[in-house]
Amino acid sequence: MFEAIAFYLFAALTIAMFTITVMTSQALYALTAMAAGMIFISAFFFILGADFLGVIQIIVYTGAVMALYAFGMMFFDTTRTVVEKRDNPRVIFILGVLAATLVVFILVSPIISTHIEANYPINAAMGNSETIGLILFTKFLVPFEIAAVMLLVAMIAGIVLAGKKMDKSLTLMAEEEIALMSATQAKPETEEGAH
Amino acid sequence: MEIYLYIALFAPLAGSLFSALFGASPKTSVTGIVASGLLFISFVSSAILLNYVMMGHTVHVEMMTWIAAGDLYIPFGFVVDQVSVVMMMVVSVVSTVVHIYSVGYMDHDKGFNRFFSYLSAFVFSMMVLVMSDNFLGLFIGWEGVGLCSWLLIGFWYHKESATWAANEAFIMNRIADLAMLIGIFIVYWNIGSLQYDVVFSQIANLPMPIITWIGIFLFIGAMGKSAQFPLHTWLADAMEGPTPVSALIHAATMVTAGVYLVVRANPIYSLIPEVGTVIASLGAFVAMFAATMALVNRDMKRIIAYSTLSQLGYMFVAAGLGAYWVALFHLMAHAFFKALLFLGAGNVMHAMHDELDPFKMGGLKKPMKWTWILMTLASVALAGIYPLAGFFSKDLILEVAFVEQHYVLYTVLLLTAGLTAFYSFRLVALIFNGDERHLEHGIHPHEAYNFMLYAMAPLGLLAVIAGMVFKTPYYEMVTHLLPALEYHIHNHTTFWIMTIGTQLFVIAAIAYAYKKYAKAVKVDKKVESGFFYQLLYNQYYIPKLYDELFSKPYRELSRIAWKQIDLKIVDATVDGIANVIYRTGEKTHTMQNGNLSSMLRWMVIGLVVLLVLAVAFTVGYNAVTMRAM
Amino acid sequence: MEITLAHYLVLSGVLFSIGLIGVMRRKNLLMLFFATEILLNATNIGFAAIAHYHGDLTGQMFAFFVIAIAASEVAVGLGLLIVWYKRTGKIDLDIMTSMRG
Amino acid sequence: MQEHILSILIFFPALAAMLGFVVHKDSARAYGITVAAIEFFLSLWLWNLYDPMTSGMQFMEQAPLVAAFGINYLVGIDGISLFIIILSTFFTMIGIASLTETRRVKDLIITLLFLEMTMVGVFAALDAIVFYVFWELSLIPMLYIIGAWGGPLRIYASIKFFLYTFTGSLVMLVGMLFMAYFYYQATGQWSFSLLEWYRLILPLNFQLWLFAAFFIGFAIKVPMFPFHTWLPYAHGQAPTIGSVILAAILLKMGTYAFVRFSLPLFPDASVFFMFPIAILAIIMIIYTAMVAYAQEDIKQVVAYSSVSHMGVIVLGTFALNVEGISGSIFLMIAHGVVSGALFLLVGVIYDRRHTKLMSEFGGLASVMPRYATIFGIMMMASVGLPLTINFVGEFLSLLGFYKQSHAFTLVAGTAIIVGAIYMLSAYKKMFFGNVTKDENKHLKDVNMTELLALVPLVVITVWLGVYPKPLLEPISHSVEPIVQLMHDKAQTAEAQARIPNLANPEAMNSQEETR
Repeated sequence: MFEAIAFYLFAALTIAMFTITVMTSQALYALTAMAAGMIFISAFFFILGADFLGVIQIIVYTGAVMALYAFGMMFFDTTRTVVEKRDNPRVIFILGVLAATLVVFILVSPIISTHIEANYPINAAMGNSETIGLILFTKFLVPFEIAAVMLLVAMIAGIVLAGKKMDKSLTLMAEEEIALMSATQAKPETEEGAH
Repeated sequence: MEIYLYIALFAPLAGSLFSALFGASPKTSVTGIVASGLLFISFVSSAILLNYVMMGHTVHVEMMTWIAAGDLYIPFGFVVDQVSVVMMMVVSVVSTVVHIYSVGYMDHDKGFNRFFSYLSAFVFSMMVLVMSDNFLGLFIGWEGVGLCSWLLIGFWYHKESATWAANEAFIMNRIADLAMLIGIFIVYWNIGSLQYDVVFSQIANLPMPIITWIGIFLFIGAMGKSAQFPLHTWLADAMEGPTPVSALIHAATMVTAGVYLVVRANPIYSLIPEVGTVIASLGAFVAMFAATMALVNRDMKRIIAYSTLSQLGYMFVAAGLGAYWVALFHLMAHAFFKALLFLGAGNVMHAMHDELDPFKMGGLKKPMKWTWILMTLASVALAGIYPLAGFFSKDLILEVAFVEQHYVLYTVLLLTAGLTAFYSFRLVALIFNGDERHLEHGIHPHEAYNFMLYAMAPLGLLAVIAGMVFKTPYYEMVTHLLPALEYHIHNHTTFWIMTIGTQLFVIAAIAYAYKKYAKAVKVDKKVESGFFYQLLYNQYYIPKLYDELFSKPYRELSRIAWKQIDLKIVDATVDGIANVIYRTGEKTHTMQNGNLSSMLRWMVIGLVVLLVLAVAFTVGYNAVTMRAM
Repeated sequence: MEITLAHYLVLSGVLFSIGLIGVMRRKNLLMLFFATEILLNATNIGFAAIAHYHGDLTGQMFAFFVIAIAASEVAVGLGLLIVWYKRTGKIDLDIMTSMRG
Repeated sequence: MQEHILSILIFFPALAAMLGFVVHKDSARAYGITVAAIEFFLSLWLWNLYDPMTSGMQFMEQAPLVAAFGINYLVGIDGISLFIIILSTFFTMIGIASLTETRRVKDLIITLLFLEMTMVGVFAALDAIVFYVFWELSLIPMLYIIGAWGGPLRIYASIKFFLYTFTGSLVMLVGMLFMAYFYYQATGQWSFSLLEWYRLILPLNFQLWLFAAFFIGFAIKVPMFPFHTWLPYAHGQAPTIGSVILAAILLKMGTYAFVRFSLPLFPDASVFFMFPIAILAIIMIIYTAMVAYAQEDIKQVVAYSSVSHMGVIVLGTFALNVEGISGSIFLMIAHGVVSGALFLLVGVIYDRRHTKLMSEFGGLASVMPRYATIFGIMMMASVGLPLTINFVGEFLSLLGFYKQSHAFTLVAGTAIIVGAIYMLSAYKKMFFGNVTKDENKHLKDVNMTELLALVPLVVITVWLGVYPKPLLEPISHSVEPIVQLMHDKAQTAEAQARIPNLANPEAMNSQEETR
């Protein structure tokens, strides 16, 4: 009973928040609503017994991602109303609803959901975080490491792209400038090669 | 004896190849002499073989394998037996004469060497045809003579009519050849061999319908080569070729190949008398049909060609009624006098500067005495007057029809005999008697070279004696192989009435022809514009009919097939598919407008489509498995 | 009133469709990013729910990696966004037409 | 060396083609002739080494390419492929020797040598993937030859040729992959080896689908009606050498593949589709003969006549007995020789007059007697006169099919009539009559170079027409096991009845009698 109340409450809240995120014309509202939506989602994780995931959800999304967005938004003029040219809003809604219906149909229909066997069963004796840790560092070690590397790469990419020395960034320079720069740098490099 | 067989067979080929070496160079009389000489050698070998066969032997050789695949085994095998030796003699005699004659006849022609090359090649093909010991070997010769006939009809290739006639002859023969091939296929798949001896010994074991089909298809093949109705039109048109060619190919040898085939396949045909009756009826019809066309024609060579057609009809009557030896006998006799007639016509043509209309000739008796004698002799023989060759062979066919109680056929043949006599002497009378009408055209006729006349002489002799002298030994020889059926009318009175009656009828026809045409030619306008005259003069409108019914529609259909179907339907479909793809690209490339927003929208549409498909397939799959369960 | 897997999945689907609408609707790149976050979160709910109801941790693992990917996506994407903004002064989707075919 | 003769045959021309790039432009021709002649004599040597009494594959070579998927470089020949290989090397040699092209001769020769490799490769390959690779590779040189040295519409023609045949091949590739997958399902191992595939007995419905997939690929190549329209364009635009190779060899790939793939792999489907294919073949024979009759361009006449003859070949192949299949293979060689020669002959007159319209000629027999003679011989061979090479094949093909259907054979037999019609009328238009055009009055007769190419063809045409045994015997020996294999694999009663059992002919006969 408690679970049901919690589910419906959070479901309503999440939907409301995300609708605001999608529909509002104020960037700040959207940001705030999304942050709230993320936290509400973490509630579902807690209900579903995925404590670790819930915590991660709050830390990563509400903490890191939202902070990142907030920083990002500082570059832009966020106070202004977001003006968007919209054509055929009906098409958008029809497509969205259709996609939702189909996804739901596929997921709900018993064909798929009944045939799943547990590869890594939840061990009641251990805590959720413990179990996850165990699996993550045994079965999913390689993906985990790859994900880590990917995050590192993303971090470096973020720094390079948005970093301080933007005037030297290759992505910002015209072709001629790059050519000029490489020409000037060519000399010292060859000298280095001579050593 | 085998060596003689090979000599008889390959001497003409050697002559042909020798002449071919000089094919493109200007006239060298050596080619004519060598080719004639080699043919004479072939003739001598044939005579030796004849002698050998008369003693009751046969020669059978297998030279080498030709086609062998799976169970099929076809060798180049040759057989000299009582039937083929007769044909060999006919072919070698007539062709030797024609070769020697041609040396004179083609004297001034640019294609002299080429001519001998073709002519000897023809003789070779004909030898293969008659000597082969299996059906496919016969077919080689069959097609070979067709090829040579094509080459020789179209010898003067700059003439449109000649090349047209050559193609017509070849294509029409091809129609019949298809039937013959089918006949050969049936034989092979039912008997497993194409060798005559195997086929003929096993043919009786086959079910009746199959034998009938074999008989029908082989006969259709024979019809093409022997120009039987309805495949007869090519023969008259084939007269476009040089006259010696007409004498050799379109009178004496090639056109009788059909008769030879029926005679050779007599074990098959004697099992199916119904088909035989059909053959005989068709033969009688053609005899009459061709004779009527000859009555009014104004082209010397065509008249003789129709006469040939008519006589071939006689032969088929005999063959169809089971009197194979009679058919073969008439074939032989006919070869001699008809070749003679043609060669005589060749002399006349030379004298008249290639004029063919006998109404523009006349009174040639004086300048061309020997030709006149020989042609009259040949005509008498053709008419069947005692004691010349025609009497013994042609009247025999009448007797056969009578004895076999086919009285309708008998009547038709009798009437035709009268017609034959009439048109033959109409021709002779027009050419040699009466006023010298050619003088109006400024032509001064002259007799042919002496050696040409000497060359014709043996034929003249044979036309006289072939019946009287050869009949008994011939009969004794061929009945080793062919059914020995004597045709005697047992009632002596009937026999004499018939014989004398026929003779009188024929003589009356000759007299009428002389009366009408010997003195002055009165052109009766009323008769000429009459329906029957026009019908006959236009060959029953059959060539026109064929043109309208087959040639033109075929040409038109071909054009439609190419312009409409091939280009506008088949190819256009392919191009259409390509265009649809291309246009789709043209149209949809606006989708790639680079606008990320619309791309996202397309992405969602794609997602929805995929989801729909997923759902549809799953539902469908479940439905199928449910039903299966 | 039992809450079943289907409930969660329906919720996930609804959220996903909201995200999809956002993806299609938004022209502002930053807002578009928000919408993609919604999409990812919607699936995460699905994963977690399935993991729960089948007693299998694989779903959670997936969700975990999805979060990792989402984070890196934001980092790189935002970086690019800033670069783009510096260049053009706008973050409107409609002006990004260099990929016109 | 003998063990690797097939690899040498395949890769020697390719190697020579590579080296050809460094050869000087002026000596390219001599180089090309030398290479092609060496290759030709190598192939003759192969014939010499070949044992005609053995029925299986000979000179097999195997080297793994992708071991995990069972893809091997596997080559070998039997009597069926041997002569087509010799024909390929022969025509490459003849083609290069008689080359009259003056533009970029070196490139053309290199392309031809490369083409030679692909041709030999196709006919020697016993692995489906190797076969497919060579099959597709052969398109590229041909595409170049048409596209670079062709007539005014060459780009359209070459692209049409390429896309058309390529589309068909892709369907075939799908069939091959599925076949391999099926083999994997059945045996647990991957294999693309034909000889392994032969052992597989497929269920009927699979056979039907796979047969159809392979059929599309082969039929476009043949080309069968209604997929034939690329051919007239290709021939119309291709230079002489291109047409010669296309008609003589490349078309044969399709019919060869029928014998190699379709028949032994899918015997039941072959019987099932026999009559539909026969109908297509008959349409090919008669319809294209009529189209040929309507043509105004002599080269198109010859092009359409190829399609018509290929119809007889297809018919013979689907006779499914030794006589028919041997006949169709022999006819492939015969048609290669004859149509190749005819295209060469058309090239001769094109070089002189730069037109192919028959209305531009007339009376050539008196101006060019030697040319007219050779043309006449080849025309008669094409018409199927006995004692020429075509007759043997045509006779056997029709004879074979007569066993399967009487009526169809009767209709198909009209090939000999309609063939005569278009060929004779074309010949009449070109060679007979008076010389009407002034340009034609002083045309030179065939010169030595051209004779060098044409006379051997004439000799072969007559020699193999009179004495086909040297070819027919090995072919027949190699066809027998295929027919036997088909009979053994046949599942449906109809297939068993229609495909003769060679191992036990007595049983067959008694069966027939009881029926």
